[in-house]
Amino acid sequence: MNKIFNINSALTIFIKDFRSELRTRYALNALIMFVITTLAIILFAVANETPSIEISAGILWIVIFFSAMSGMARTFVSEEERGTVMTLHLIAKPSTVFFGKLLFNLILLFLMNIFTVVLYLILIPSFIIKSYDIFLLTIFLGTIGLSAASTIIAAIIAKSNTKGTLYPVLSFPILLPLLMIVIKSTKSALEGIEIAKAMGDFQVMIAYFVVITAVSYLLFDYVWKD
Amino acid sequence: MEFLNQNSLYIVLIITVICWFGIFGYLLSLDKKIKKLEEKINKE
Amino acid sequence: MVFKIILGIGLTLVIIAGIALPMVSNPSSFFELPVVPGLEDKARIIFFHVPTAWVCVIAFITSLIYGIQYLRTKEILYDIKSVTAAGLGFLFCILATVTGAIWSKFTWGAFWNWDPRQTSIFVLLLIYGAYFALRSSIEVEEKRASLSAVYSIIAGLTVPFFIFIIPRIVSSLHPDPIINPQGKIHMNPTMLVIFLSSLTGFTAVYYWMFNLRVRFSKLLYQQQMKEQE
Amino acid sequence: MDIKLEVQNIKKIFNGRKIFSDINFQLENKSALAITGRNGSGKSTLVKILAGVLSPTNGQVDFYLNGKSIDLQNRYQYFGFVAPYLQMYDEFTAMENLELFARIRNIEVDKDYIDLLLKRVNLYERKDSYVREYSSGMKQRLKYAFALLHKPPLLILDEPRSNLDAEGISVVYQIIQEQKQSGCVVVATNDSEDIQFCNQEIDLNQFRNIAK
Repeated sequence: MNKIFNINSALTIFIKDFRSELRTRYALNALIMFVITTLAIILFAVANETPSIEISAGILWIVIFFSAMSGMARTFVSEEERGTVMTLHLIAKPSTVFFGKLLFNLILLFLMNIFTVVLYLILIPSFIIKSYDIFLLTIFLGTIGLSAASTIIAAIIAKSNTKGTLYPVLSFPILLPLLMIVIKSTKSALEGIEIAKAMGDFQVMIAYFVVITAVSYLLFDYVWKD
Repeated sequence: MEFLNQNSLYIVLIITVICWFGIFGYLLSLDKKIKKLEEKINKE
Repeated sequence: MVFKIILGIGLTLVIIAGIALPMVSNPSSFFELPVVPGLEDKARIIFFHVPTAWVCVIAFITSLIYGIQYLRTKEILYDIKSVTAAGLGFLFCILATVTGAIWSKFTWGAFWNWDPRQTSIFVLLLIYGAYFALRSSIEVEEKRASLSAVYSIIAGLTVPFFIFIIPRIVSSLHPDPIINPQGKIHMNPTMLVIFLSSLTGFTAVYYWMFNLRVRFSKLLYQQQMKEQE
Repeated sequence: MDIKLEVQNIKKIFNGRKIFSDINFQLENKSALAITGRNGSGKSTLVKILAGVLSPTNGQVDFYLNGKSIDLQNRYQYFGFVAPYLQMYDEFTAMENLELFARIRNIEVDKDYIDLLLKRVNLYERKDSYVREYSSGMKQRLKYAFALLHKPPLLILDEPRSNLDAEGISVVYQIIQEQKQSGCVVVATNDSEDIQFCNQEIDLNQFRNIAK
């Protein structure tokens, strides 16, 4: 089977989604508000206490996980709801569509994570990063892993009846290994461990991204086509 | 009886064996019923 | 029929031997089991708990393979097989979790303590739960079959990651004196015989149940197709 | 350009229900095929399978261009498709839609040609208004521009007249006539007026191929 995708076309699909998002603001506004409300709740709950390293690292990824769950599904669900899936079928190969959507989710999640992390650093004073190199690499690798897994799951749930509620349910078991390792690695960043000692964690994250992307790419046809 | 009172492990054993017999018998009867049904449907 | 009789008698013998054979510190005859220090009679769980977990994994793999077969052939029969295996796998998964938790309460003091193997069975439970939630939310048969097959493939691929990740995060409480990581088995011959026949017996029971349910679903499907014509 | 569409033993089961089976036909250069049948007989399903949007349960559709078989993944480049259930992107203008489609198809964005197409379907004056402001008839016209954008050798039309006024219908008939000169047309319809353009007909209720 000829599955080679076209980079220009994938980029155009990404640009189309991006422009469409800027015009309609389906995901963006909701995402920003979601992050702010969640952080506000955490601030109220924590009050004057100083959360331990474990807890603050965990909470950061809880915020990221759930905001990803509220925003990432839109990429495919919106096509399905508007009935434009067939239009995309008629103008591009499935693999091209997949990479266009993956790129869009990647950028969206990146912007969202930068926003979340900056807010988190400002609002939670006890969250002090000692090894910036580990922290930045963790955020980067965690983001690409998270968007790879959430893209294919979003494509699956777009075809089901209960789109919104099912998304975190399906994503959680698949994201669990990634979440475990990024939380651990965030903890090492807070503890100020040398980067050489965290290399193993990064290898797992990279392997996770590569495996999930490769499998999604191979299986996307079956999901995309009715 | 006296013996069983002192060795509760054997009570566990008896209960487990009875449970297993129940499951086994159930599966066996199910197997027979499905076989009958298969024969009936395939004859039609 | 012969196999069913053998299975019936065999598993009965396994239960009797597993529960009733006396445990002595220096087993001299074939009908004695060694004492596992610190566990005593509680060590007998290995004959019943481990096989349920084993069947759970076997069922998961069967379901995965039939899912792949479905994607390749689009034959709805493979989907029937895949979902049947998943259903039984879910059942055995719950059995393994519950038996493990009860045992853990009396050995380690808590029903749940995120031991690596408890974590992995928890993940398996989550995957099965998500799989059935996905299936129940898709109405079109063919779509349901292919999407759930895709989901179980992706979910199945994340499982090996736990092997790399969990040891980096926590250390295990699971009784390793019996089967240690190097794969060396420290069981005396009697234990080994009982353990292996228990594994075979449980797998045979699983296969039998699987077979029955597949035949039943097939009949149901045939009937459904007939009614339409 | 020499094209051939070959359909062999197509069968579709949807949700445990057989929609049709044993559909066989061939379509060659410069011809038009009409697919007819009562509501619910599977016209749209067959059309979607031909366009490669839906996969059949059994059987296969082969497409040859100049004698060379084109695989399913690349077929989208040679097909044009119009149907009432096809949707354009609401938040973009007609012009933007067509430009995006051209770029996603990875063909050169030829503004003159797009203008020509829009003039042809009478949308040129409204080319910069958003599609969500369009009436259903205008949307249907835009779909013709969408389908002809890459000059496809095979044009597949599901209910070509839906939502169109008399003027729109005459444009559509003109398009069908021209397409017949250069390639092939498949029309799924129940309208006797549409059928008269076609030299082959398939009636899904009777599963037979009537050569005119």
